[in-house]
Amino acid sequence: MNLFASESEVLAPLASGWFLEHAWLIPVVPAIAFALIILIGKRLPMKGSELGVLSMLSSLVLAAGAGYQWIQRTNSASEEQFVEPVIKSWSWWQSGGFNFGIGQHIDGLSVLVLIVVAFISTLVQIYSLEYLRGDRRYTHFFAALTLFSGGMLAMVLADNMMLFLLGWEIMGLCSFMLIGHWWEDDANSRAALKAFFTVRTGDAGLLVGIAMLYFSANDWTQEHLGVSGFSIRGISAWALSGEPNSTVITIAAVALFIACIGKSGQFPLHTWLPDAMAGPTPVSSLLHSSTMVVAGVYLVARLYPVFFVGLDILGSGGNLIMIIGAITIVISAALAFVQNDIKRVLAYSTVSQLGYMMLGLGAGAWMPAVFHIFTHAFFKACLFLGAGSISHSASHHSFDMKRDMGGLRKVMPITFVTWIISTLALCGVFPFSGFFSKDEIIDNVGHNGYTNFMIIGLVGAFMTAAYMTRATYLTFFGEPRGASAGENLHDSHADHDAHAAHDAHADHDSHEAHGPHESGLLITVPLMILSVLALGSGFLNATPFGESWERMKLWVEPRHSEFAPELHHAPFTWSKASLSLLIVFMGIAISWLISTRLFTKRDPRLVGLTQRVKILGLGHKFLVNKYYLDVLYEKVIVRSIAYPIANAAYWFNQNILDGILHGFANSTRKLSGWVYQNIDQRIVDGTVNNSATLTKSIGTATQPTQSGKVSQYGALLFSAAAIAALVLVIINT
Amino acid sequence: MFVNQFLFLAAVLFCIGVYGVVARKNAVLMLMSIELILNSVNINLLTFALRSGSTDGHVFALYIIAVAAAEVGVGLGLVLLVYRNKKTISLDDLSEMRG
Amino acid sequence: MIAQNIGFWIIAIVMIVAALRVVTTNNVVHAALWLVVVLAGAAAQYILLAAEFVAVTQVLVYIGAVMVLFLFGTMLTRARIGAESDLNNSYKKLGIPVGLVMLVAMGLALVSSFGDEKLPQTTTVVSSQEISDQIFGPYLLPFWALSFVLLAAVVGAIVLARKD
Amino acid sequence: MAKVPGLVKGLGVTLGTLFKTTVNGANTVQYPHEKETPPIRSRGVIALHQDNCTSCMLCSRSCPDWCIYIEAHKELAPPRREGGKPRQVNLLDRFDIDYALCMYCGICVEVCPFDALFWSPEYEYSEPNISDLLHDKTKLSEWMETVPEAPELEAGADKKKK
Amino acid sequence: MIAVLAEVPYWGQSLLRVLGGLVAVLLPAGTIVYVFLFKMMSFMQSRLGPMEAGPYGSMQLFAEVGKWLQKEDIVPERADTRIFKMAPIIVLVSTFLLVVVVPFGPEAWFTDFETGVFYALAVSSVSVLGILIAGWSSANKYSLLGGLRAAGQLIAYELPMVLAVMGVVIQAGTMNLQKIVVAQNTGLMFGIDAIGHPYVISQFFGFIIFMIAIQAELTQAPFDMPIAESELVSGYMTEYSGFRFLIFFIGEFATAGVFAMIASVLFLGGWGVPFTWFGWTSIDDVANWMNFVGPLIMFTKMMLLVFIIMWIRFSYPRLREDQLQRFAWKGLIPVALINIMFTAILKVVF
Repeated sequence: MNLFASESEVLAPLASGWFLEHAWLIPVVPAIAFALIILIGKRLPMKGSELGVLSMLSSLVLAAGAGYQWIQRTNSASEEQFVEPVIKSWSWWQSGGFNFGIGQHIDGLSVLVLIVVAFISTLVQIYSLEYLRGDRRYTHFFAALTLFSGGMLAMVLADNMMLFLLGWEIMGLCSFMLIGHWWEDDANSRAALKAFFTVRTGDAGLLVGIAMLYFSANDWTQEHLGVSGFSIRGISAWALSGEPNSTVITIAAVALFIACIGKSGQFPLHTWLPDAMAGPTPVSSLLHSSTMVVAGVYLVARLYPVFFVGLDILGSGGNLIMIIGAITIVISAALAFVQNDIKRVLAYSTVSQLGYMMLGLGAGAWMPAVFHIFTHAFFKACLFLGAGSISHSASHHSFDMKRDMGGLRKVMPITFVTWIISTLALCGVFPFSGFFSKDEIIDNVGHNGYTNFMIIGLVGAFMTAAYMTRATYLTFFGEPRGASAGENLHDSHADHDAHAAHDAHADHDSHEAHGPHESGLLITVPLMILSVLALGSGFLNATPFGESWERMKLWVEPRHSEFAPELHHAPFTWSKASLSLLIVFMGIAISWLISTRLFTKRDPRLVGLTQRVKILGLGHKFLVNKYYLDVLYEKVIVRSIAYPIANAAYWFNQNILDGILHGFANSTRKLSGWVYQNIDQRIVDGTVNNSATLTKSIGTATQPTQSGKVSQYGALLFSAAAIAALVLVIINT
Repeated sequence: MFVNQFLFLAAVLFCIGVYGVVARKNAVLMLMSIELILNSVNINLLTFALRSGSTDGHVFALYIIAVAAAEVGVGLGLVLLVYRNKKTISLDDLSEMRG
Repeated sequence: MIAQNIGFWIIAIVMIVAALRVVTTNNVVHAALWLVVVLAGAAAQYILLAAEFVAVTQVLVYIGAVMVLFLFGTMLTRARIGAESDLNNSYKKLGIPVGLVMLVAMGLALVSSFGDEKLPQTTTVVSSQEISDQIFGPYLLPFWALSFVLLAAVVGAIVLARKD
Repeated sequence: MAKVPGLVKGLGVTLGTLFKTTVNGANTVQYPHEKETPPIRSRGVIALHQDNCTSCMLCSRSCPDWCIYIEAHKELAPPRREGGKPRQVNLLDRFDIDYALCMYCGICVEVCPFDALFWSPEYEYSEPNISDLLHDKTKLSEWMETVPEAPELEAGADKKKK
Repeated sequence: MIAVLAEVPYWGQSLLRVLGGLVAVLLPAGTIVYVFLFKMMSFMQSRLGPMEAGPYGSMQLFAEVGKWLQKEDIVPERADTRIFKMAPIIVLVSTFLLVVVVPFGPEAWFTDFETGVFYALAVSSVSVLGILIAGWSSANKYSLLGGLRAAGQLIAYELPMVLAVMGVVIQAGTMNLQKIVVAQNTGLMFGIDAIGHPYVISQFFGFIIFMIAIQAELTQAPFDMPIAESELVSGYMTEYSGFRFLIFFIGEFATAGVFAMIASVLFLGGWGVPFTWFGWTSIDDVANWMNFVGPLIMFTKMMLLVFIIMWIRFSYPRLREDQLQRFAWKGLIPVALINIMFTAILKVVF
């Protein structure tokens, strides 16, 4: 701050306001609500859910106020001026020279994510009121959901890496609790454990990265900014100062990025995310699609200078973030084709979209990537909640598209319309929001000179359009199947996942009487709100319509300064946009044709194709087995570590130790036989007897030391210590 | 006052405590001997704190007192449990670990 | 300083006698009461060492809580009135040489290290504020750890002592 | 917390009594200075009506504490009718009640077939010396004076003669 | 100490201190016994109490003391004689140690202890030891049970007491009792300085907890399970007679007085009146006559608090042992912790 004292005196003071200054209240409200729900939730008329919803609503209001005032703040700044974030910091605790602060860091990015998180959390909580009604751990569910929001908001607001880490870990914990919400089912607790462990693997990177940044940046930040090396602002300035050793910052950036890989489900640690769909659908919608998983992306965007310098973004050739992002886009999109579970399709789609964000960040397209966080949150939450709505009201708690869905567009018109809007947004069809963000990413990647990655992005767009069309077709078109057709096969419940077994089930048995139907208002209203946003939120940064429409860029993107690297934006050209639109429409059309033929008309050329053509079959199998990554992790890595060591130890035990013993015994026996035969009997006897007596007497002599009496052991210990001490003293004097 | 007079006092208490640990077979008495040892340590800490003019020794002495309280709580819980199961708290009778 | 020295020696002798009685007496409750004397003497020594806060803590925690716990423990395990015979080990004589050797070793070390060094003369006691600044400053982490130790001890003691 | 109003009410009762006592005086009586008359039929002390006693020993035998001591001898009394045989009567030598033992159960009074024992409400007969609590027949006869006239009985009931 | 006394030689000061301590302990104790135990309790039971010895029985206490002193000092045959004789003295010593830190005026106090409250809590816990060994050494199972119950109760209620004091310490920012008095009499209450800032208002829950805790520490009804006569005869005091019983008896009321003094220091402003009444701004301005008026003010406040303690004692029936423990661990301690939390938060915020 002191660095720019002279400049800021010249410039007009930036507007601030109560909401910005007190933004730290935003996470505090849910945290208090969490404590209250845990303490008294069960005694409240609505089992504590009202506290959760209320706290989220007030957080939303606070966040919206902060957003409004932030916009005012940016408007009050001059054109090229760096808009200072609103930073407040208090000393939390200190130990041995370390000062751990607690505080807020509000800038465009955090305000954006705050609003998204608070908004989606509010809607999801309202949605959960209906979706989890009657659940056994209803109160705990809302407690965990509220704590999750508190953690995420705290992380977003964090002014230093320790607080960031705290929020990050709270989210991890809540994710674990919520995935395993119906832990009675073994699969769910396994999924929860898997998610936890996989993410923890990445978290090691976060710890390493934070520690490295602290130790290398602390001196500089203390000297120049007067803040500790945990401060996000300090680290950013340090990274851009040209001061840091390039190796250190590269390693730190890679370490941090490993954490992002874990949290945001990037290749190769993406395997937990689809499994995490075992949690209740609102959880999937909130945590595993729109908010928590973007934490990794947020970390990259937050500490962008570190990655920018450390990984040489905008330099020649690709960098780690881009490569990982690109791989993730393609492989997860491919996986989405072979899933029958609608939530898993959406999960892989999430992974793929997170890959887009990473790709954008890696290619220097900061603004489009952040904007994609914003738009993606709305349409992906809408899709997930739509899937939940289907399972809740139509498919009898099943998520299997092939068996229990189909033809639902007639019975669930609202869900259908919102789903279609969100799908189009996801595919990036003009003028839905996804177009404005995703296309921008692809465009900017190309503009910044990464043509190969742009092509991968386009391929990804094609695949996205295709698998979403497949999923939509299977769900809403064609003939109703299974539960959607009104079949209530109780024996099939056992095959379903835990959703069939959860407690709400009993309340919904009434549905069996009247088959699939539209969901209630508590479910459809959030859907409608989200779909409106999925449709319209893109216009906040609608590059095609010229500079004046790029409001988001004005508000959110940090202008080039000591705290933010200089970035360029690709000029929008309709030719490129129409190319990508064309690709998207091709994807939709091809997929629609194939889906119609395969699923409805049962075209003999397509049905069973994978069985007939060997190469396709292999590919299908490869995809169905998720590239054998789980096998790699569980069977190969774990076993290769565990088994060989165990086997080696066993072998060593069996062959070498036993061999020595046996050999020793054998040779002794032979020797004694030889001795017996060859030496005079009396001498032999004497020897044997003497040795036995000797052994026995040694045993008898040493036996008292093993008395099992504590005080005797103490006596031995102390006398040994005393003698040793005496010897030491005598030697030294 | 000499430094050594306090340190000697602590040393004497320590040795008496050691004797108690060795000589006593009643579990409660053994715990008491351990308390003697802990107190001699505290005297040392405070002496050195005064000698060096810092307050670190005081903090450690307080921590030792707190840990001793925890130790006695758990220790006596164990003694009660042993008494309930064996009807004795003589440590010599608790020699299942005898070799 | 003379008064303090006299005080020191009186208290020290009382402490040593009491400590010897702790390890030699034939009655558990008497041992506990002698231990109280030692602990109170230690508290007095702390005051001589300008550690008022620690001394008061010693009285509060040791005499007020730990010793009461000890007495509780002995009384719940049927402490008898009068002498008991089997409080000592059969090899208790072993303790005497052990203790003496340690004392000699420590004494030699102390004499050679500190000789006749004197403690600085102080008139002010260490204020509790200084100690609290230390505890809630550099030693915060141990303090937290300690709080967990205490919590664990509470839970552990309850678990151990419960009948079911 | 639901118990708090009751707790406050309890405090109110004691405080109210405190003020009431201060204003109205106590319900108790300052004994040596003022005395309350005990109700008739109070069990204060047992009185002996010697003339009625036949030394039949019923009271002594029924006493749970064995605190009644009776000694008597036989004498010849003049005949009731002229020229008759002289009667044989029992004359009391000793009739003692040990009030250090007596538990005031009143069985002796109930069991006496000749109405020789009476309850007197007199209660102030404590002694500095325990042996003085053994009341002999003179003392017991003196108590007879303090026995109040029994209230009027119902019509047709047997009247106890004094 | 008061300036005049500075001239007195050290031994004279010590003697005066001892005398002062005796007065400060025994005078309130005697007053409490007469006013509350003899008179107030009788009046609450609609009777007059002792009336014979002296006018309105005012000499009754002396008669009782005389009676106890001439009674035989019986030691049970199988008791642990030395410990049996020592136990009541430990209890009384703890009371005398307690009064040492109580300030009675701007300069009228025995020692200036920086950690005064802490010290008071520490030495008050010593009496547990006396009670416990009294119970044990009597060689009587009722005594032992009473002693164990008393020790359990005293430990259980010492925690809420310490925690309740913590709130005051946080608010005053010192553990020195004199400074706590000054802080209360110089502080402002909502910006009004008419009544100073007695912590009974801002620490109301702390005050309630402290009063309940000392009620239990003194084993007064409804917390008199340790000496429950219907099951334990008289608890740890059963075997005591003569002047040792007198020590227990006086000790109980002396401790009540001293605890009430500490409570009035902590919560009612101690010896002081709000300094603004006389235009004082700090402890240095306080007029010298407060050294003599102060003890009287203190005595008044103490009697008020003892009145509350005794009033509750005479009104409520006894709690059962398990109710008593549950009340401490599940009721008072959590509330005290919450009180500390709120006090700390408010202290930081304001």
